[in-house]
This record gives sequence, structure tokens and C-alpha cells, in this order.
Amino acid sequence: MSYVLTEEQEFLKSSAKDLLKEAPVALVRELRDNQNELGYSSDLWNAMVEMGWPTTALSEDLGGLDFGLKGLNILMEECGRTLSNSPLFSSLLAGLVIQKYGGQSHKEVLTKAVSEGATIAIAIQEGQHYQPKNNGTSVIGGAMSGSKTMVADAHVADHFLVSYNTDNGVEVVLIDAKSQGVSISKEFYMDSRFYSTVTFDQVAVDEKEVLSAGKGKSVVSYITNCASILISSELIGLMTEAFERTIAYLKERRQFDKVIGSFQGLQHRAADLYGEIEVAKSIVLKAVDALDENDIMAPALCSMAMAKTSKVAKTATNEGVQMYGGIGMTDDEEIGFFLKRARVAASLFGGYTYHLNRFAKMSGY
Amino acid sequence: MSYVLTEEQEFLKSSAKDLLKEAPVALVRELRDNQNELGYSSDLWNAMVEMGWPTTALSEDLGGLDFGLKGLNILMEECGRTLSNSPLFSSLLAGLVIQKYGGQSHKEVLTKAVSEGATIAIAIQEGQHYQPKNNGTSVIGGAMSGSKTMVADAHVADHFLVSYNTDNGVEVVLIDAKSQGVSISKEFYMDSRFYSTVTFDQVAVDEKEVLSAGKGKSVVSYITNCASILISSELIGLMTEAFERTIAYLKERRQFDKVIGSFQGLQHRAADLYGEIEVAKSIVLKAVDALDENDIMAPALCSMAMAKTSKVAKTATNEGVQMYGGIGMTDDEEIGFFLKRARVAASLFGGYTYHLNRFAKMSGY
Amino acid sequence: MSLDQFREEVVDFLEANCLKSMRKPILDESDTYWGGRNATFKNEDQEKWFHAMAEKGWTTPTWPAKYGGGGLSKEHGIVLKKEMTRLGCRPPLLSFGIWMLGPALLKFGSEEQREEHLPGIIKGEVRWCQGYSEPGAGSDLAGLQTSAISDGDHYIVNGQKVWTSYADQADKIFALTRTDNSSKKQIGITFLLIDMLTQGVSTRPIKLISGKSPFCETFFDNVRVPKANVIGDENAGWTVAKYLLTHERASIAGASDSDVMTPISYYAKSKVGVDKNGVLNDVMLRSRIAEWEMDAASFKFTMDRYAQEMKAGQSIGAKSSFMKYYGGELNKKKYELRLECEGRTSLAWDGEGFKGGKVARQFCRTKGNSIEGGTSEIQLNIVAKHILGLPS
Amino acid sequence: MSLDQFREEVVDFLEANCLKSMRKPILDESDTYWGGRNATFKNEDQEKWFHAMAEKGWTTPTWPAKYGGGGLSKEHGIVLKKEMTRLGCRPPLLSFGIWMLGPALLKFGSEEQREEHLPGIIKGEVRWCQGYSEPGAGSDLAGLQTSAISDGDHYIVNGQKVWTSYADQADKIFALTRTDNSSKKQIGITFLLIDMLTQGVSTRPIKLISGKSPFCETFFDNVRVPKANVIGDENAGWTVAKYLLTHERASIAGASDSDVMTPISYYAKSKVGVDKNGVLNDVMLRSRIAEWEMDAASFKFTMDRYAQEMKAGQSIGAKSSFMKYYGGELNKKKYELRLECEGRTSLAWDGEGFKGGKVARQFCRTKGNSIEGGTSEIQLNIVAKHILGLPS
Repeated sequence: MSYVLTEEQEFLKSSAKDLLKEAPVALVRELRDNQNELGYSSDLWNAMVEMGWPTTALSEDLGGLDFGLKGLNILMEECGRTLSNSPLFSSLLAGLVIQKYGGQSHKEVLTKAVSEGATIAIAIQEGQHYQPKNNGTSVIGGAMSGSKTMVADAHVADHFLVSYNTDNGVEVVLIDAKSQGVSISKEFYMDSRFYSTVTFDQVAVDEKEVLSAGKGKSVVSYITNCASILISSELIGLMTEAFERTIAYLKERRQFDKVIGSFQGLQHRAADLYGEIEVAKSIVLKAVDALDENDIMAPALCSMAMAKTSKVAKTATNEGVQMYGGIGMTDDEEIGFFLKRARVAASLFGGYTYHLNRFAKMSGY
Repeated sequence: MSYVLTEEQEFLKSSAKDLLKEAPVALVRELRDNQNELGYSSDLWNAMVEMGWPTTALSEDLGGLDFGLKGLNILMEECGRTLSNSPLFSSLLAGLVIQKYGGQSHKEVLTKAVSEGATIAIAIQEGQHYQPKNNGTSVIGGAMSGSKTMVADAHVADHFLVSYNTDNGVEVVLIDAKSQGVSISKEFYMDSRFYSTVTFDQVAVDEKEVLSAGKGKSVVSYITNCASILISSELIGLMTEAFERTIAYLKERRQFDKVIGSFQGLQHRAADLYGEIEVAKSIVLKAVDALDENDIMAPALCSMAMAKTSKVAKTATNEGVQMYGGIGMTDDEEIGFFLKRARVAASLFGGYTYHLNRFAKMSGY
Repeated sequence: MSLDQFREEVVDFLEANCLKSMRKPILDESDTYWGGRNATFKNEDQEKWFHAMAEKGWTTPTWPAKYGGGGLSKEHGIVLKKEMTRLGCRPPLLSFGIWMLGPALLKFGSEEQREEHLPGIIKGEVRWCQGYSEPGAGSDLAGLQTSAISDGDHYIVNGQKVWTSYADQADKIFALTRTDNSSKKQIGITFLLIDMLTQGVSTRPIKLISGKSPFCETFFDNVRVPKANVIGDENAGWTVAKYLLTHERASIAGASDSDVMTPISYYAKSKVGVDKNGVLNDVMLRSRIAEWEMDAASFKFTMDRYAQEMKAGQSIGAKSSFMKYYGGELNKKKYELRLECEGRTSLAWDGEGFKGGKVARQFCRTKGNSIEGGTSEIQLNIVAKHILGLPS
Repeated sequence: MSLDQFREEVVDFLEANCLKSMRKPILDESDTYWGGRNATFKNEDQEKWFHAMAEKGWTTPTWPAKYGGGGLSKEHGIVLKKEMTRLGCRPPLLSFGIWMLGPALLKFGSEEQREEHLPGIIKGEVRWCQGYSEPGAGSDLAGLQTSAISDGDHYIVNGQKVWTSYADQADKIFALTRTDNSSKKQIGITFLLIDMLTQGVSTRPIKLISGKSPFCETFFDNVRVPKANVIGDENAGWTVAKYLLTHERASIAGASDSDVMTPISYYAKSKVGVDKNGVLNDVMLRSRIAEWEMDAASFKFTMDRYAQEMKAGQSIGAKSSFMKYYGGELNKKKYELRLECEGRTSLAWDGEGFKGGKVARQFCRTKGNSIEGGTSEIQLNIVAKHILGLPS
């Protein structure tokens, strides 16, 4: 296991930084204020596709760059720093799942999608919270009905990976977004992104399109693990950027004839937060590596990584707003964008208590 | 409901303070270092009995001073300030229980005990934790067998209130300590007090000695409530004293050519702790009043009071040792005695999570 | 008049003049009346209720009758307040003039100034706003730099204020200005009344992370203000400001209280679900909710306790700082927990199915609870110094 | 010699000289050997193992051979350390001379001083203790006042040191003394070696809240010390002290690590019990345990990460302060949780059924983790200044 980047990984990181210079936080504001229908810049997304980002973790036989999850960790961390939005998250997640559990037909859809920048969205959640075991979607006589919530990138998806319930447990199937009976209701969230409620009304299901039939539980668990890696990596970037901005502000803002960063009360909190971010980084890197290596501890580590980063991202953004003071409360300042994205990211595919509980169960208590 | 003391209550408080001047923390050390067999000063206990302390909450027809639980709150808070030990706790608890649920014979035992300074100890806990529902003690053919742990003042008790299990649930019975089959194993704890494991081996049980037969569950719940009041009141005194000593030290100790209390890092923590102690005081006073008035919310409030004071007492004593620094780690300094007593007190009759859970259940979630 | 007699009179009056619709809880801004030249009444009931109260001077029940106030004793004032609370009467007039400027005028103003300004406040004719903070002077309010330069019997005011609530609606502003830069910064501040229609005054609304807000920036560009508008003495405005800040702090702590007491377990039960024993499905969320409710209850009873202690003649002093701090932090934690309890819909920002993102916006807004009216850090400093006696 | 060849040689040597009993974990003080004139061996195995290592200079494998050290390269030293760890060999000699004084002598000592003192350290003949803190100089170490007044070619030392571990067992002490009071307090400190048998030196053991401890107070009453015993220059002892403090901090952070990783859920399951699904009966305790284990694991992997980063040539710098802080706080939380998990028996102080109050005493002892070797507050100051670059 390695915590230190190789030269290739360093190169990936710096090229990611370069591209994302085009997508600063100001772009998020612009898209929001212009009520952009996509919620992201299609130029940016096209550039990502051109650079092969959606294929970063895929093996060479799938036309990928073979960086493994480590590569995604690098990309998502950089996306987190600029709060950059695009269908990248769904693309990466679908790629990981299909690479591991997909059949030939799924892989064909995947390779076409990643080369063209088409999106495969993941539709697992139902209701208010991510609880993949409580599945109300079912297939009767070859027709699927049910409703999925909080589906990221659904409004631009060509396909969906959808979970449904059978007598023998959960299954996951690839559905064409243009199928009869699929309807999408796009909703605008706190983080200035769109998530959708996707309703399946008697949608025809082709059994060949089921991923690793009979192993649906593993598929869903793998989705949870991979999503944890992607989101916790993004949160590391987010919290690091928010923290660095806060420290910079502490060095600049003067009150009582002193730079406020000279006050010990703030210094101790900043130092403590520094440490929390340090340990959060480590658990994420460990989880990335474990999942890359199929370590038996990987699922527990993924949940720890997700729980820890949710918690620290909240602290970091709260402290950011607090230390910016009044100016931090204004929409003119960007720190609030970090606060808002942190809350939504930390609830997708299971929030703090979901993952803490999952980790405790896996640890046998 | 009143948070402000009446004149009578003020008088009780100041007379308690006066008596306890004779029992400073130094006395706890002395008793410990001399390996005193009782763990308390019998002179002090005799003086308490003479002043009628054990009768403080009892009604006038039981020869009591009729101060209600409010009076006990005052006494226990003062005992907490000096970490004073005596059989007062058991005496008060037994008095409350017998006053409410006892028959004539129990009341006779009680009135004799409180006038002579004899002790009735409460034997409810079994095993490691206070879990009164998991009761392994039973009565078969009129003979009780079982083992109770952490029994305060057992080594000087003339009687025990003992819980045991029946087909219809728990019951509580008064047992003479001299009964055949009762054996006591005295153990020395972190807080320099004795608690005992009391074993009942085929001890004859007189059914007339059962308190409110058939209502054992209520009796046990009442014991939990009353114990919460007594201990949380003691913890208020303990944390207040520990905090005041810590603040005094912050004003006195110099490092870096400054009084350490001038450092903002410590100031903010001290100010936060001040607030926690303030709110802890209020919830205890509210619980005292609610139980005095048979308010339907009383049990939930008692558990909140106990949970809150356990938590804050731990913080206050931890901060005490930390802010005293190295000197706080030495046995020569008294702050460590507060740390140790806080941990034991906060585990008797249910610790933090026991009471937090009890409160949540009572609140319907 | 005896208190009992008075109580009867009050009840009769309220029953007659405060119609049913005026006894419902305030749901949004439009249910309130702030007076001033920009004000309109939402409906006749509101107008009737306001005029009835203003005529008796009961918009300010205990202010002297000679200015148009109610002239009631403290005790009579309490009776009126209690009966209004009991019947659920809405306040007839919301006003920074009543809460802040009035008390300052009564304590520090000249007789002429009282006669000039109090009646307009009491009758709701003049709406005031407060000009304290500046971009460079937040926690360090005394560092303010809006200048008032003497020019005959006028000052020329230049500078910028921020967080001036409803400045775009107000008729006048009471502002802290710097009249002397030469000595200690607390000295050299002057408390000044400025008409918002004076040439050179302009405002700009502030958008918050939660969306629209009542806050504005207010700019002064060579604004001429008569020296007669100084309250207290020139260069002695800090005394007036400190007096009012204590007022404000107590009222903010009180305001968060009501919100704090809604049991959060209510949201959790409906959105997270319970098992067959009625225990919340998410047991880890459950323990954090219980901790919060324990703290919230403890805080609530502390507010009750302080109220009783004050009645018993004990001084509350710097405890208002602790209340402000603790109440603010509690409310922030509450909304963090609400997002976790409610999940998806609490994260939405727009759209009808989500009540326009109400919960998410409230969540964002709570982050200001530990900043406005003195940050948590400032409150902790005050507790450390003035209650615990720790040195600077 | 190639590393592989060396490894073979090492293994052969260890197998032959480190007997089975010397490969068991250290259970208490008597399993360790500290050397010096007061030392005795617990048994022959211990004696044999010590002598075999001392002869090869492997009590200090990378120290120069000319003083009796092992003379190994860094890489060869790592091989030896790894093989000892793999076989579970106990360290043959524990010594503040090895950990602290030696590195100081090698960096700041004169050739004569090295020749005089290093061999005794390496052979375990002289046991050293450290005299830094004073009752009035804890966090503010530079405020120390133990005076060393020049008297010809001697100093006369007066004052008191505290927290001198094993001073009552040691032969000599390396101490910080004040030789100049006239300028900035960091200047005027001198690093001095003092024989504990010199007239005027006395010690008194310190009892802690956890019971007996290795700590002592050490008193100097007109103690004459030759000036030849100054390490570095007169008045320049602070440089030496700072160098050693960094050493100490890293070793304390490392020490708490091993303890931190024992899963606390183990204690909870046996003492609290689980339901039919294997979930801890106390669900509220469970969530706090999970939070702790998450933090402990995150910390553990951070130590691993830093180790790798150091290997890759990155500097760890002030991160050792963060590790010391975080590790100490984690260990304190761990013992708070252990008391809650284990209940009754963990609260007992004496008696056989309770292993002599082992858990309770360890609990008390952990409270010192955030004080000794620089308090948590000091570590946070260092992180704020040296990592975050915040100004004083």
C-alpha cells in the first residue's frame, strides 16, 4: 500500500488541476445565477471526456487508463477543491460497477458511453435516505415499477443502473432512459446541482440486462463502497480548500488592531481542524487502496472513510463560515458554496450515521 | 416551580456548609491513607444524624423535616463540594423509597434507623452495570438467592432493600443484614469509598417485608429516579467546586510571564464549561422539583439530569486536571480526587448512556 | 388602578380590538407591521389593531404618557404583556425605534430630542434602522471608521455601514460615527441620527447564503447632518452603544429559544421511521438527537431559572452573553440534525414539493446565529472576563 | 557487507543470544534492564542477552564504533531493528542516555565529552536521567530558574527539578540550568551534566493520581559541578534542549499508538453484551465506540502515511506535534470509554479480583498524556504557528 503518489499519479493530478482552472467556484455561481438547465458546463464535461477522465479507472481492455480507484481519488479530490460539477461522478461509478459485474452487453454500453460522454446514472435510493435494503421497486411479469430519488445526473442520462427487489433479494439492471414508462422529475438542490426523482412505470426489463443475476447484494454493496470512495475523495478536496481559504482569511482579516489569526482561541480550533483533515485524508487513502486490492477490510474502511469525511467536512465548512464572520454569511463570499455542497455530498449514498453503523456492524458489534 | 431558594432552604444550605467544613477533601485523603475501615468519619456521620440530615426529606409524621427532595438536593450538592462520604446517600435513598412504598413495618425500621444513624443499603445492581431489568436474584420456596454488586454502604448496613425476580416481574424486599445466608465482600474503589458485593444464599424472605407487592417495577423506577436526583445533585457540587478551583488556579499560575488564565484558548474552554455547568444546574433543579411534585415528566427529567451531570462532571474534572497541568497529575493536589469520585458517581444507578437511553425511550423514540 | 381592575380592563380592550385574525401566530413578514412612510397595512384587522394600541400608547406601554406612551407602571405593563401572550395577540408594531433607539433616548437624550422623536416611534410614523457594523468593524465595533467631520453646526458624514436591517425600508437611521481619531478608539465615537432621505445616503440589500435577507449595506457620501442630532455627548457614543448592545444580546438569546424547543425527534420519527418497539431505526442518529434534546431542555430551564432569579432581584449581567452563545450554538446543531433526520427534501433549494427549500435555507441562516449580535467568540470573551474574572 | 548477508548474520546472532524468555512481551518494570550502578539482572537470560548485545555495540547499533557503538550504516541498523521486531526480541537496554543524552553529545559534545560519556551509556554502566522541568517552568520551560553560578572552574547549582524520571535510580543527570538572568530567557540556559552522588543532590519520588510513578523531584543545594561538564556552550543550552524535545515528542506519539489500536469494542462486547443480531446492547455506547474506532484507525493510518512520506524524503517537521496531540487525546478518550464499557470492575482501585485496579489506574494515568512532553495546548500552538503559519 502506498500513500505517496507515483510519477504517473502526480501527472494525473497536475493535469486535473490544469483543466479545473477553467472551472473555478465562480463557475458554479454563474451556472446557478443563469439558471443553467444542465447545472454544469458542457464545455468542461466535453474536455473531461476528451482527456479520458471517465475511463481513468477502467482496465486497458475496456479502453481505460488503468489508474484504478487511486486515479479517481485524485480526480475527485481536485473536483472537490473547485466544487466542480459534471456527470463525471455518475460516469465513474457506473464504470466501476459495470467493469466488475457487467456482462458483454453492459460493457459495450459502457465503452460507448465513456468515449462519447454519455451518462449512465445510478438509481438506488428511495424516499428520504439512502437505505438500499428497503427497496420498493419490483418487477412483475417482466415489467418494473417503482420510484427512485436523489438520482444524480438523471436529467442527462442515457441509461440507468436501477435496483429492484425480488423474492431472493435485490438485483441491479441496466435500463435505457428512453424506455417506455421512464419519467424524470428534475429538482434543484442546495449545492446548486440537479438531482431527480425517476419513476419507472411498467418499464420492460430484459433479463439479460441484469448485472450478475443472483449477486445483486454484492453489486449494491460495491456501489456503496465505490460511491464512498468517490464522495469522500471529493470531500477531502472540498475541506482542504475550505480550510486553506479560512487560514488565509485568518491571516488577512484585522480586528482589535490584530490579525484575527493571532487569537489563540481561533488558533487552537484551526490546529485541531488541521489534524482532523490530516487523519481524514489517511483513512480515505487507506480505503482507496484496500478497495483497489480487494482487501477483505475494504467495505468497513470505505464506510469509515465516508463517515469521517462527512463529519470533518461539516466541521471545516462550519468553521469556515464562522471564522469569516459576517462576510461568510453573504452570498458574495464563496465559502458558503462549500458549506452547501458538503451537506449534500455527505448525504448521497449514505450519510454519517449510515456509514458509522455499517462500519460497526462489519466490525462485529 | 421555584429555582430560587426560600429562607428555610438557604438556612439548610448554610448549616450544611458549616458542618462540612469539618469534612474537607483532606479528610478523604486521610481516611484513604490510614486505610480507615469504614471509608468515612463516624464523628461526621454522627453529627449529620444529630442534625437530622437523614430525615430531611421525610414528612413530619415520620419525624422528618419535610424539605422534600429540594432539601436533599441542597445537602448532596454540599457533600459533592467536599467529596464528603458517609452512609447519608443510602439513608436518604432508603428513606424516600420506604416513605413512598413502605408498609408500617418498613416505616418502623426507617424511623428507628434515621434516629440512630443505622443504615439501610440499596442492593439492586448485578454484574458490571446498573441494569435493574436483568435480575438474576430469585425467591424459591421463600428463600432468596442471588448476588448484588456495587452496593454502597453495605459494610455498615443493618438492612438491605433488595430486588429479586418473580414470574410477574421484579419485587423489592427489606432484608435484615444479620439474616442467615447474607454475606458481604467489601471492595475499595477509585473514589476511596467501599462498595460491596452482597451475596444472598437461601435467605428467608418474609412476604410482609415486600414493598408494595406487585408494584415492584414502580418501586425500582422510583429508586432510579431518586438515586438520579441524589447523585446528580452531588455531581453539581463536585463540578462547581472543581471548576472554581480550576479558575482560581488559572488566575494564579504563571507561564510565559503571564497568568495562564489570560490565554484565550483556555478562556474559551473555561467559558464554555461555565455554561455547561449552568445548564446542568438547571436541569437538576427542574428534575428535583418535578419529582417533588409527582410530575408525569419527572422520570424523563431525572434521567436527563443524571445524563447531563455525568457528562459535564467528566468534562469539568478532565479540564481541571489538564489546566492544572503536571501538578494536577500528582496525588498531592486535590483535583484528582474530584476526577475519581466523578467517574464512580457517574456510574452508580445508571451512567450516561443508560440514562440517555431511558430518557429517549420515555420521550417516545 | 389595582392590578386586578386593570387586568379586567385590558382583557375587555383586547377582546374588542384585537380581532381573531390578529391572534394567530405570525407566519411571515406580511403578518407584521413596522410603520414608517413606506408602510401599508395588510388588511383592516391589522390596521384597526394597530391604531387601537397606538392611541392608548400601548405600542410602548411603560413609556411616559407625555410623549404618547402608555405611562403604565412596570407591574401594570407586565399584566398587559401577560394578557396579550395569553390571548395570543400579535405585537401591533415591530420597531427598532421601540427596542433600541427609544431606550437610548430615554436614558441619554435631551428633552427636546425625546419630544422630537419619541412620539413618531410610538405612533409608528417613523421607522428607524440601526447603523453600527462596518466592513472593517464587526466584532471590533469600536474600530469603526465612518467619519463625521464638523462643519459649522453640521457634520459631514462619509463611510459605509453593513448589516443595517431594513435600511431600504427605514425613514431614519441611528448610527455610530467617528468624530475623533486622535485617542483611544472607544473615545471619539458619536451617536448620530440621520434622515435616510438626506442627499448622499444610499442602500443596497445583502443576499445571504440562505437567500434574500432584510440586511442592507448603507453608504454615506458627504451627508450633512445637524449637530442637534447627536444623542449623548459628542465623542461619547460608545456609552450609548454599549447600553444598547446589552439590550440586543438578551433579545437574541430569547428569540432562538422558542425555535430550540420544538422536539427534533418529531422530524426524525416521521422521516427515519421506528422499529416495532418505537425505537428510531437509526440508533446512531437517535443518540445524537437525545444529546441535543437534553442540552436544549437544560438550556430552556436555565432561561426559566434566570428569569426567576431576575424577578428575585438578582442581576443577570454578563449571563446574557452566555445565553446568546449557548442558544446560538444549540440552534445551529438543531439544523444540522434536522438535515440528517429529514434527508432528501431538507436538502432541496427550490420547488413547490420542498416548500421553496425552507429547511435548507433555515439551516444556512442558522449559521449566522453565532455571528450576529456579537460572535460566539466575543461572548466567550465576555464570560471569561466578566463572569469568571480572567484577565486580558 | 551486503544487507542480505548482514541479515543472515543478525538472525543467527539473535537466535543464539536472545533466548526464548527474552522474546516475550514486556509485562512489567522487572522485565526491563536500565543499567547503572543500581541495576541488577532479573535472571541469567536477561544478563546474557544484554552482554551479548553490549559487546557488539548493538545497544546503540548506529553509533560510531570508536566509542563502542555498533558502527552500522543506517540501512544495516534498520535490518537489525526489523529482525529484532520480527523475532520479538526485547530491547537489551532501556536508557535515557541512548535516547536523549547520546544524540545530544553526538551533535553538540566535544570529542573529550563523547569519549568520557558515550562508552558508559553503550555498555549500560551509567544510568542517566533528565532534569528539565521545574515547578515554575512546565510549558514555559525556558522560564527555568535552577541557578548555576560560576565559581572558578565550577558552577554552584541551586534549585529544584521536577518530573525527573527514575532520578532515584540514576547515576547522573543532564540538566538545564540558568547561568544568565540578564537577557531574553532562552539565552542564559546551560546544559550541564551532574553526578547524582555529588554532595547536595537529593531526590523524592512523586506519587501520581494513578499511584506510584517513576517520576521524582530532584533538589540541588549548593552542588559543585565542573565547568567541563557543559555540553555546547555556556548560555547556549536552549539549542540542545530544543533538539532533544523534538526527539521526545516523536517517541511519545509513537508510544501511545500501540495502545490506541486495541479494539475497544472487544471490552464492550464481553462486558455489555450483544443482542441476537450481534449488536451491542447499549446502542448509545456503541455509536461512541464506533466514532472512537474510526478516529483511532484514521490516526493509525496517518502514522503509516507519515512514515512513508518520511521514507520518500518528505520532512515531517511540526507534524510530530500534531501526532503527540492527537494520540494523547485519543488515548484519554479510549480510557473514558473503557470505564463505560467495563463498568464496576474497571472502577475498583485495589484487590485481587480487580487486578489491583489496573484499568482505573491506567485511566488516571492517561490524563497525563496531554500534559507530559508538552501539553496539548503547546502542541496546538506549534501546529498553528509552524504548520499553519498563524502569527503570534
